[in-house]
Amino acid sequence: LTPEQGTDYGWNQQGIEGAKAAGAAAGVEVIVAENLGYGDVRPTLQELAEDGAGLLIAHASGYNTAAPEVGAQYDVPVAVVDTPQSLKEGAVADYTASGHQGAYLAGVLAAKMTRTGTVGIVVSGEPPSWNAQSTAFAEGVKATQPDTVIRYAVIGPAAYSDAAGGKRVTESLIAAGADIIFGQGNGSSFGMLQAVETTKATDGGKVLFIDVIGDKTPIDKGFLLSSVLWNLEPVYAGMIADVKAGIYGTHNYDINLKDGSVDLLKTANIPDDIWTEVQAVRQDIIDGKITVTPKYDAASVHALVTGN
Amino acid sequence: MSGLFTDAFIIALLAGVVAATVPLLLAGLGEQISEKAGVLNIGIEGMMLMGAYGGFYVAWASGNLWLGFLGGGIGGMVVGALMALFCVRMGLNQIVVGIALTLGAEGVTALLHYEQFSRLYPRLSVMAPLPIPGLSQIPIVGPALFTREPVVYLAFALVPLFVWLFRRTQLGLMLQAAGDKPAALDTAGVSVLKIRTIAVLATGLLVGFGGAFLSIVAAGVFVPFMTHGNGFIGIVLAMLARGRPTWVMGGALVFGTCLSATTALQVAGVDVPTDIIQMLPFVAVMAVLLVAGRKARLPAALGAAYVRGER
Amino acid sequence: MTTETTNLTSGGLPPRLRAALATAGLSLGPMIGAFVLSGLVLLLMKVNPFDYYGYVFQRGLLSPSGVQATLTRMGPLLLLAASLIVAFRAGLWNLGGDAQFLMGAVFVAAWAPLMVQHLPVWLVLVLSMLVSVVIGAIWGLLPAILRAYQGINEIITTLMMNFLGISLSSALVKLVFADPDTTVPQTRTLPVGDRLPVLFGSNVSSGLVIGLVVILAVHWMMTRTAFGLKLRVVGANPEAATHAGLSVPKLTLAVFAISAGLGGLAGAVAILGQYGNVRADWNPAYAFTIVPLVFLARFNGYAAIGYVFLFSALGIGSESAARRLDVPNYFTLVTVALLLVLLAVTERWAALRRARKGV
Amino acid sequence: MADPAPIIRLRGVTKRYPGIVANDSIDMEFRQGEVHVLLGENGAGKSTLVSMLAGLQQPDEGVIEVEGVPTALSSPERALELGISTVFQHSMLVPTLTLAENAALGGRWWRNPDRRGHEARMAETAARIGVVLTPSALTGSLSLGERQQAEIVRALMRGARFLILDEATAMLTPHDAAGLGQLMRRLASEGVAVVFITHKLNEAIEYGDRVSVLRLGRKVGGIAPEEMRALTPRAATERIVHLMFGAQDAAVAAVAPPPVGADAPVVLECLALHVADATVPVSAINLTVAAAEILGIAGIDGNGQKELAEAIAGQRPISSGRIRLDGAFIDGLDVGGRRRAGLRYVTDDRLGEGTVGGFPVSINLLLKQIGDPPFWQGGIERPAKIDENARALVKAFDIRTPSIHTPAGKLSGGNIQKLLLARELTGSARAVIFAKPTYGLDLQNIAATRRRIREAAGRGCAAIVISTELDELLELAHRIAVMSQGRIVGVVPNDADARRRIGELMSGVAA
Ligand SMILES: Nc1ncnc2c1ncn2[C@@H]1O[C@H](COP(=O)(O)OP(=O)(O)OP(=O)(O)O)[C@@H](O)[C@H]1O
Ligand SMILES: Nc1ncnc2c1ncn2[C@@H]1O[C@H](COP(=O)(O)OP(=O)(O)OP(=O)(O)O)[C@@H](O)[C@H]1O
Ligand SMILES: [Mg+2]
Ligand SMILES: [Mg+2]
Repeated sequence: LTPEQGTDYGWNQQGIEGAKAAGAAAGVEVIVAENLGYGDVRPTLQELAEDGAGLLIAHASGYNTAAPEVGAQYDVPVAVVDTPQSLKEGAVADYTASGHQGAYLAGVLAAKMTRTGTVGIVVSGEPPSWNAQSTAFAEGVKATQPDTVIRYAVIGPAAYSDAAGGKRVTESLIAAGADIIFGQGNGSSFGMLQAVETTKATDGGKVLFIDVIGDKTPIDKGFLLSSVLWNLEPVYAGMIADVKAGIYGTHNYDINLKDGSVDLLKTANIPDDIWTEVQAVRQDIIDGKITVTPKYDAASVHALVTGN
Repeated sequence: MSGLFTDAFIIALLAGVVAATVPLLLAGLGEQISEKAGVLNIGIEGMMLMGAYGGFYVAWASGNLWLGFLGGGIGGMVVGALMALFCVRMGLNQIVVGIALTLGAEGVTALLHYEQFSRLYPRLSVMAPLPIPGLSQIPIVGPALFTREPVVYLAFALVPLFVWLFRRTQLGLMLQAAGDKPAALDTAGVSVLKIRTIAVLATGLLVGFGGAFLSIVAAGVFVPFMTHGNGFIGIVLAMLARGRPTWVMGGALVFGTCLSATTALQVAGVDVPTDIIQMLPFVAVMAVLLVAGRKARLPAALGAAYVRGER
Repeated sequence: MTTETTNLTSGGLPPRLRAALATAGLSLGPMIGAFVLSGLVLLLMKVNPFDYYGYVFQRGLLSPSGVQATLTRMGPLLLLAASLIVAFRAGLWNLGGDAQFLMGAVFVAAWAPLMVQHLPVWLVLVLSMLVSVVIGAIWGLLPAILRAYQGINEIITTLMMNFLGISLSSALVKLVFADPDTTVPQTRTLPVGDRLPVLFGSNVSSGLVIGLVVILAVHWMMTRTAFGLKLRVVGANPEAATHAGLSVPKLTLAVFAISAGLGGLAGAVAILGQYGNVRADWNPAYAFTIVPLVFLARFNGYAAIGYVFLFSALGIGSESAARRLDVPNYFTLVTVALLLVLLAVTERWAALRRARKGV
Repeated sequence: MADPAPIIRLRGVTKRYPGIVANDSIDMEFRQGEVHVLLGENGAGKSTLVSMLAGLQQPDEGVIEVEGVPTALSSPERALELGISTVFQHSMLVPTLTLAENAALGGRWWRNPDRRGHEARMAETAARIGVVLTPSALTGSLSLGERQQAEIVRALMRGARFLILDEATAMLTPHDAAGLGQLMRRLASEGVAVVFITHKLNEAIEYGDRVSVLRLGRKVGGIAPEEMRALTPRAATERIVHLMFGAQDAAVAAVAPPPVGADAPVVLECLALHVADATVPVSAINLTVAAAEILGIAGIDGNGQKELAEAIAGQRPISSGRIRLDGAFIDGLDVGGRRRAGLRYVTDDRLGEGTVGGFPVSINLLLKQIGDPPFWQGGIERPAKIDENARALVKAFDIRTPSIHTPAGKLSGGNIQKLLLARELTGSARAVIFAKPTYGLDLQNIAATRRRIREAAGRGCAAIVISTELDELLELAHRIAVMSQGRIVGVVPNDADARRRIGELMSGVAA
């Protein structure tokens, strides 16, 4: 179940495609209920449970209360996000999908590539997984180029569809010197992309955009630097397997660089030498030489980007 | 902090103010006409969305941004025509129809977007700015305010036009009569239904332009629900302005400034929760009402359908 | 706006019966019309309308769990309808219901989960509802004062308080009432066991009962009591009310207190009965959808119950149908819009017919 | 005078409203150069007829011929085009526009309304008929009388050839009414066809060429011009009264008010009352009214009478001074408190504040007793009692309404007035303020109303009667105070010499 239509090159689309792929692989049927909004999702959960679903994947932190309750009621295992503590033998497991490791890499990449020494982060809200990626990105930048300036702006508390706001805010960041924008935000991210494509950096050069979750290459006009790709298929595949094996709910799931469920998109805009350097860092993370700890609260984001 | 407030940045902020103000201004002026004529037009969020979609679609299909604005105006007017038909001609409840039209427009535009654009998300080219000779040379202010898309100037030019319309023309009197005592207008030989219909269509046109501005200039893309409450703020502005176009502009500027200021603070690294900042304009207005406490008078017949000879 | 003239004096056959029949009659035609029109849209999208509406009815009206979901959803909606009936009959266009709802919800969600650890559940539930009423009323106070003592139109102020309240409630959830045990910005959760009891074994929350009782009580108050009549006089002609020696300011405050209080109560019932907690940026915008229904019901409680049921069922049913037939459920918005307009048409038509008959 | 073809002829015109036939197959002719007076009791259907001539309503049956041609007066616009100009019974001016702007209303939408020009033309037209008004004044700030004058002026400015005046003199002073009368004659002689609706027979006979009488929607007869000229005023009056009210004679002899004993206790006192008001500040009002005494307040409408009445009733804050009722100060109390103390106020603003138009007659009759037993028990309504009360009052005060459940707003002007009187004159009152109590009433109801006022006084309560009709005061009052520009310029006993002295006071001669 996803809150919005699965055509956003982002959270919803990845969730749905991942599930479909995993289902196809395991030969189980996948019913998609998309665009359910954040209002009252219980009736849909109940209906799916009644229709004999073997696993309910509630793909929005907003569903983390309703899903386990309905699951318990119909005793159907459910998967939720952003609430690890709700792990429950045979009933509930969490897959906190956060690309923080990938975001760290993106930070590294950005720090290496910025000409102006300023990078920007634009978000259309401050949900936990985005905060984690924002912080990781900032840490990546700092670790690589401590003197790089990071500019951070939120379009609005829940401006997910505010494309105009996305463009406006992004333009301000660019004017503030940023020549690389790390953007997170559903509908509004298209406004960010538009800003990147139509505005020159302060040094007169091109501004580049780092996306999250999805791969916007199909609609790119040559301004996409990279994207923190998620691939939820391994997660869902693992869940299905565990359900079959009857060990569901004994452990949570996550996405990481190691199993490739998180990765950084290589585009033509990335010079090979820099790419190899980034790959090195990637290896360090996998090997545990570098540990990126996710920070899910807005406060720690602000702490990192404030006062520079 | 150092070196953040460069000219470029300040210019961007000022430009942001304008970009955020124009849709509100158009929405507010549009609503104002309907309200003057006694039609409480709750449907302008819908008109705006339809304008945003129509504007984007035409601009994208024709590749001509100006045609796009035309399409936006027509899109808004289509919803306006429905409003006029249902509320003015048939006398249906204005709040019910207004909300229905908003919901309907949300649904229709989202569906159309889903069918057409949800795979490719086409984006438009930028509209070429038109520097105003002389003024555009002023440092900072010049590039920010006087090197803008022509539609921006047109939007602001509407304000004096409206002042003139309201104060210096028969239409101004007729609108006010239609809103304050329709029977008097009718017995003076002017069709109330005609005046109100004109008013509502004009609302649709203006608000449609506002929507088109959002999708064509402000965003360059169309995404579902992108008007994001602009229409409702427009309603508030129109009501607060008590018939004065100048006040609508003032209000729109306040809101636009607040939005841009939010960005400025965040970029400057000042840690203020966006929810709190979002409240500032409303808190400000409520405070003003509380202390100033001027009777915000609305047209006497606002919201009431007119039926000739009814006692 | 339109001031209603019916049900001012009783007599004749019981109004509940009349209203119920009227609603049924006046709803069927528009429903069929709306389904036909939106059916055409479906055809354009190459979806079989009969399948679609088959699923809608199947889910919304026939399947047990569907009906139960419908009934559960009705609880808070009925309370909001009651809140609006009081205000609208008194000629006060309270358009700030969503904020009043959210305020009530947020404070209850912050309060109840903590209290259940110390007090017996039933007591917590009762107290929570009181809290929500008070909070709602407080939120309604400012527009009330501005209207009562400075004559500032309440449509403006309630609209603005609505924007304010929606932002404030999510700010409160994030900054003040956030549940420390989760990274998700939401309040603590009231355990399922501690929520409003469900009705005999079903999934239907007893919020439904609360809603029904309250809206019927409100209807009775507005149509049968002196207090209700005073409110209606203020609504229909404030000058006459002043001339008749009624204290318009005091009555205005009373109306806002009741209306906003019920709005808050609706929030409490939603939390205590269904949701258990409030997430940041949560706003189901119930009041916004209820406003037109209350107008269509011509501020009549019984008719309002009918419409609320109709639209709850439609909402639940369409969600299911959209999923089964892979229609984006934006489509529901179109159906609702068509239905509202057609209902408004018949309502108008009925009014004209009444006028022709006299009274 | 020659007998030209009628400008407008009605053939079997019928208009129905829920529950009643307002106009029942009416045949009527309106001729050039004639003042055609329409008479009829309240609710007879006069205004309905007017609304059809003005294009506001369409006949259900019958035809309207304009110069012999059947014509659909489909809209006010059409009627105005044909030169039909109307002054309606209830004000048709936009309160938020100035008088001049109201006059300017209409024309090409992009045109400049030319305020200056209209102000000038309005002023001179007003001067022509000898009334003074400020064209630049905001309509909403003017008294009903002033608005009515403005509407007459506006109608004249349109240069109509067919002028309709629905109770245009209702709120004018005798002097202004006479002025209007002269004007009607002049217009007639200039070839205009005038339709004049009034409840004052003397006006009808003095200015009318032809009289038509409506009763219960039917035309029950009339007097042709030659007859009119032939009949003596006395005889004409009797004819008309007979037509209007059938057999019984309504010309009630004016009985002199019972004298007030010198020892009668003072009931109502105003002590140095001041009321701040933008338009008419009321200042230094000192009045005392004794038990069983009727005090008349004369004066041209808009000289502070309304403000004073509202201040006493508690609807308008007083800036200084005190009010005493039966020796107790009541200026601290609110409207309701003063009412409970025994003070009543019969407003002249029937539709504005007197009634709730959308509510049924039965409720409007109890508007000031909501919650009181026996109609409400413990705050819960007792429909039977409420209806019972309504039926009784409708009968007692002869309120013409289809049903007690009919929304009060649908009653005719006069019947709404009766409703107010019925409401205020029942129950016990210590002091009653009547504002234009009989304006818009027909002869019978005027007589009945005046009788009731006397009875009220007879029961020992103090009455203040505000009226622009001097004759009314001379018939009713013991003493008459004259009000001008917010002050009481003098109080005279109602003796043989009263008329002259009041005239002097009004015209601002010696005090
Ligand atoms: N209180 C009002 N109600 C209705 N319309 C108004 C009101 N005030 C102004 N208007 C209309 O708005 C037009 C524009 O007014 P403007 O922007 O000049 O405000 P303003 O000059 O401050 O108003 P004012 O003239 O009342 O001071 C005026 O010409 C008038 O037609
Ligand atoms: N719009 C209307 N709807 C319903 N009934 C109406 C309407 N207009 C007039 N009536 C009814 O028609 C009848 C005639 O009303 P009308 O106003 O013509 O009387 P009138 O002769 O002008 O009385 P008055 O001298 O009191 O003004 C009355 O019973 C009135 O209640
Ligand atoms: Mg009349
Ligand atoms: Mg009358």
